[in-house]
Amino acid sequence: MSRCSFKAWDLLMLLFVTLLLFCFAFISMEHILGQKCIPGERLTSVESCRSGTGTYQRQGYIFASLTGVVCKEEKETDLPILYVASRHKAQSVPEVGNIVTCKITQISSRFAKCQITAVNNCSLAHAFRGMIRKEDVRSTERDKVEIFKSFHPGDIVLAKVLSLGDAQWYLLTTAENELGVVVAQSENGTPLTALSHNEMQCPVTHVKESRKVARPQKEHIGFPER
Amino acid sequence: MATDSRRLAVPQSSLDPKSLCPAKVERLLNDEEQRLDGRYSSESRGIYLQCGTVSQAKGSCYCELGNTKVVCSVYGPKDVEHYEDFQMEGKIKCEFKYAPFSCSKHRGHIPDLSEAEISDVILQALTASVRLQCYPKSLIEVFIIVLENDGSAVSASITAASLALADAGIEQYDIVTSASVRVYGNGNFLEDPTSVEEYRPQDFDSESGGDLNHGLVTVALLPTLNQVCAVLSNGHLECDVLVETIQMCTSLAQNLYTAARKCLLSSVKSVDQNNA
Amino acid sequence: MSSSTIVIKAPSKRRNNPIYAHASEVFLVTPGDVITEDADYMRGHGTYTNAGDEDNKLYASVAGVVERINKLVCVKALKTRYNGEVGDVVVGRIKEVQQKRWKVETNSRLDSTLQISSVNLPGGELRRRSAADELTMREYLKEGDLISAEVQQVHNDGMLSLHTRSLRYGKLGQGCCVVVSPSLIKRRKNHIHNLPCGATTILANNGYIWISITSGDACNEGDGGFNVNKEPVPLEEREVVCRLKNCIQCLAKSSVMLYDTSVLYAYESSLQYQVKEIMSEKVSLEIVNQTISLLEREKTGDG
Amino acid sequence: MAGLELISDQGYRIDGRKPTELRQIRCRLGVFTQADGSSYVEQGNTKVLASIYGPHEPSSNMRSKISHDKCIINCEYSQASFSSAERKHRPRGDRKSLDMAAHIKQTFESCIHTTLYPRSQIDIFLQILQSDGSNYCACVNAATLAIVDAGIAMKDYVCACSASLAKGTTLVDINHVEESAGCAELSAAVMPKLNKIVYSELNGRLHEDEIGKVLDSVVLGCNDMFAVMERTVREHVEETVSNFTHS
Amino acid sequence: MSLFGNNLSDAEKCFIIHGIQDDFRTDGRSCDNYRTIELAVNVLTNTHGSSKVRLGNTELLVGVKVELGKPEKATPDEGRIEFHVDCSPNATPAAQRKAANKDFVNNIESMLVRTYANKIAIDLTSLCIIKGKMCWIVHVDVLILECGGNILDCTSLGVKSALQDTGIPRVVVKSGDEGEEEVELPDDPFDVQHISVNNVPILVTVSFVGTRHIIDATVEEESCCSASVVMGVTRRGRILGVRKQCGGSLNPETLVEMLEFGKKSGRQLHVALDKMLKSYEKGTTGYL
Repeated sequence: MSRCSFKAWDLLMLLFVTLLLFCFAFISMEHILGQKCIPGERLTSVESCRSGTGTYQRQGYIFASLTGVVCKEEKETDLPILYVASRHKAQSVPEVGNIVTCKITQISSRFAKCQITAVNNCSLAHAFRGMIRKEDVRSTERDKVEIFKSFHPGDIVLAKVLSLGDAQWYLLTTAENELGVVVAQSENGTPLTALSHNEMQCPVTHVKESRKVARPQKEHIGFPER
Repeated sequence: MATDSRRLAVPQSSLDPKSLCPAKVERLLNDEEQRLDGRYSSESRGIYLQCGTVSQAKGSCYCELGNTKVVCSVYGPKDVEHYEDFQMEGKIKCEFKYAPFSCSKHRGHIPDLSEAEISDVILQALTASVRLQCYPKSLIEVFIIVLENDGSAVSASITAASLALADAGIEQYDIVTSASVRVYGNGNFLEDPTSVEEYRPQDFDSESGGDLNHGLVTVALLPTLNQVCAVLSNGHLECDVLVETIQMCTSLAQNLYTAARKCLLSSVKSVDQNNA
Repeated sequence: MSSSTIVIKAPSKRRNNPIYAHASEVFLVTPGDVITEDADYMRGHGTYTNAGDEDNKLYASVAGVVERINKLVCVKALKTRYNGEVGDVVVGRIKEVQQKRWKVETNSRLDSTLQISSVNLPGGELRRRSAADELTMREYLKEGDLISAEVQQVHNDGMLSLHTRSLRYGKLGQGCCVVVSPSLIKRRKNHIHNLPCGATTILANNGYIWISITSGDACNEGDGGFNVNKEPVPLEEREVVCRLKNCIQCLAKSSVMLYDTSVLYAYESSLQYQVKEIMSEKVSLEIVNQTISLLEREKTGDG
Repeated sequence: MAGLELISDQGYRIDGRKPTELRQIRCRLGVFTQADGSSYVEQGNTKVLASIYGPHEPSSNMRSKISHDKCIINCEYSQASFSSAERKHRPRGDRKSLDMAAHIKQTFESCIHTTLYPRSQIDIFLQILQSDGSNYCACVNAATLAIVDAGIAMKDYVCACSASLAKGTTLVDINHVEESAGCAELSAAVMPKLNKIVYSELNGRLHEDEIGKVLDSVVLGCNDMFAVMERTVREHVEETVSNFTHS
Repeated sequence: MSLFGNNLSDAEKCFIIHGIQDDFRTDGRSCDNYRTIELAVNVLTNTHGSSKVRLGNTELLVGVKVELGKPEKATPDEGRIEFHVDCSPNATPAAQRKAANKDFVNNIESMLVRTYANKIAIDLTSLCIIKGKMCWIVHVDVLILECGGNILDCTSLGVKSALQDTGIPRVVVKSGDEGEEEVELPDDPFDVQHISVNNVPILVTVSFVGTRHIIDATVEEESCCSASVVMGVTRRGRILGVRKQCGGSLNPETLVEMLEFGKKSGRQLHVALDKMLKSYEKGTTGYL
């Protein structure tokens, strides 16, 4: 008698635990949104959503890896993405495909070296070394590019990260219209204004200098309201 | 050790008056189980943690464990030196230093052997917790200064370092909390020892049974993942006594988790104010 | 020998190998010795002539055996770095990933290069090298990876450029690598052997010997051999690989020429011992002597 | 004269040797597995370990010195802290060892066929285990054996010996006591078969007509040294070649 | 702690890790096997004690020299033991880079200091000559000649055999003219006293690779080890110092297992070493 009841009792216990687990996984999804979390805290199970920035997956659960507020980004096609919004900007290291702002430090016949100072328009605490190769300056007639006709030391350039490059620098490209020189200074220091996609002019001396100019994007142009 | 010419060194032949009459400490634990500072053997000192104390650092943390005061500052992912070779995973550089005025004996300005060893142990503990693959080709620098050393400076520094990394927005699998225990004869375990209670071989004479089962054990732990990421012990311990002490340290470190969590969450709360 | 006994012994008196009777008629030279004085010879490796004296004496520049192949006189040193020739089979380790090429460590004077154009990328050979390939080079081969390749060209300063444009070459999978002196590897027609005992060995000319299990699946034509299976190797095959590795290390220590027959003989004579005993002093000597006697019999047998 | 008690009146030196007698030399090749070439030389109580790496791709810090037509030799000499009588911790970069390394580098630059290895680098590492005088000479002999073991092309052996003058008689292969006795000491490196002096160094003052005598005894010492080294190399080569040609 | 950057490919690491799972390593050893150890004592004549150890292809020399010196203020009746480790460039060219070499050397030196900084390892009071004025300072210098993995175990074997071989001249204290004690060295160089080494610790490194822990890891195995524990074990199985290395983390049960395993192997090492040192006949020097 005791043997079989022992088995029934055991079955009952098992059922109860799975139920608890299931509902815990289900409820937990809603109650943690907007909650504050610290690295290592378990947020939800993997079935309910995917892990975004500031979280990581381990043994079927999503854990927080940053200190901040848990938020969810709805995705119609797939599971929502869970991420942690921390007081720091999301980006601290340039990744492939980011749009970076960099300052040209040195140019040679084959490449231009630059300091990456901001990634996806949030500034970096410490600058990273980048390099724009001759064949990555322009997408049209790539081989007839002259570096000194495209960049000058001191120019501020918008570029896209092509690859992690090697130990010394990241590999950047300005081969799209929106990428290229954004702010340049003439010899006497006055900022140049953009004339065309490859020319800039000094408002004071009207001297034309050739640069690989970035096409100003609509949202950046402030049309003077009447 | 190379003396640093820029600073006014203590005159070589000078003598710390305290060392002339070393206070011979007979018993750290009197009969009704109380220690010199009145605590019971299984009672830790109060811990005070405060993030964001160093303004120019990316992240920082100030930790007070009784009179032990530690400041840790983290400088965010920066470009690795040019001569290093390519690494997909980030690199951490950690420097642990006692301030020259922090201990009873004047310490030099250049890190000596024991400080280099502790820096290495803290580095290993932090490497276990930081998600280095999110920071390819970059270097994270952690600087720890002990302002006043009144015992378990190492465990306070490890906890402070991990909180500073979290404060700096560096991705971590889990924060690291650490605790140390002094084994004082068989059966007595003094939690969170002060500097007087730390193990010093010269307090024992070899005739009276030597220093069997005397030693200091420090353990660093990933609390939620329940993984040990640093162990450091000295003194003369039997194997099972050592195992028991390590288990005690892990449970102590586990209790620190709530205090660490409160400190980190307080820095997040300030985020809502300036967002709103 | 019970499993965990620890062997601590005094350093063995360096035994020198048994010197065979007829070692004397072999012409040994040391640096600075005069080899010949008559004029009609062609200067090969390991020799030099002094521009100064006019009676064009030929001196030896390394210590080793003089080899005369009709007109060519050269001295073969025992331990040298690998100087490559076109068509040599080579095993190398990727040292650095650069813009359009990989730097490969091949135990030679200079690091060899593997151009991205001389590699089979996934999707067959004819694919043109696009800029995208250059960016994802690290997915194909990264630092530390072992590759088998062939020497395509030797530059004037001795730098080798390699290629892996055939199914036999590519990234190497699970197995272990032993480094010996290149002069121990006998130059044969074929350097990749599928040994009967179930292991594949590549006795590369540059002294890197790769031993792995005979992977039945030759399925990786499509992807240029870049993804490698990582499931655990069963224990018996692992034993074969490790036994071969220890045997090769024994032969190399007593500088016996390495080629498929000598390795096989050593493997057979090592079967009676446990794998971990092979490296001990007396057992390795025993194996080497047995191998030499077997080779001797084979040479006199059909010699 | 300082050299008085160096030689007893029966003409024997402090350690019982005759003035023209070298200390006992024992050497062996192929001591390490990881190095390309290695050797161990004992000259009396001076014990030296030499290991050669190369010719290989120049390391990153040497990249500035690459020459396109010949190889660069990088030499490093270090003395163990327990090597001399009183324990002295010598950090690697101190002036004396840099000095010695420069001398050895100079010696071997003229003897190795550097043009055969363009744009590459050869590392010579020397470690003094025990120093009892004539460290330079023992290092040169050990480095020569290690280079032969590494199979690097060289014009000829380089054997080095030292000699000093005491009471008119020249003492060959001087030990630490004779070295610190203060009289002049001439050490030279010689290519025995080509009979060329590659490097020579004189500390202290020697009268003009005695230099010839001391130099002859040094060259004589080098030839004896060469005989021992030659025998060792031949034995080593015979030993390895017997299996080599046989298999 | 694979300092000299011999980075293996992932496939080779896989092969090694799976091998360790099957308790069959690439050189045939099982997880608790040591490689053969070659040990020679009294190899350097101008030291008071010396030893040469070769474990697999890790090779190092330990020289011990004793000096007269003043005892520390805090411990007037005790002598001192000082460790110094040097990595000879022969080991590998990478040893030339100052920073990497310094960390590697500090690692060993600090572990030796940690395990000898107690009452039991060396009886320091026997080194005292005149209380507060004069004592013996024992300088232990380790010179690493070749790196083949498992440096710490090899170093501690060398240090224990060198200390046992050390002969400290038997010093006679005579009262000098104005009551000053004077120290007189014995004229016969062989009239020496030996340090007792039966409580000297041996360092044991237990590395955790994949899912098992192994002993005596080669350089390749060290590069795929996630965490390792170094501990100083005395002959009677007491633990004199523990430190976890390499940046991985361990769950507490495996840490306890590794400590037990290390203690067992440490005691076996002691037994084997003492047997060998007793039966060691002088004369066979290291290299010839």
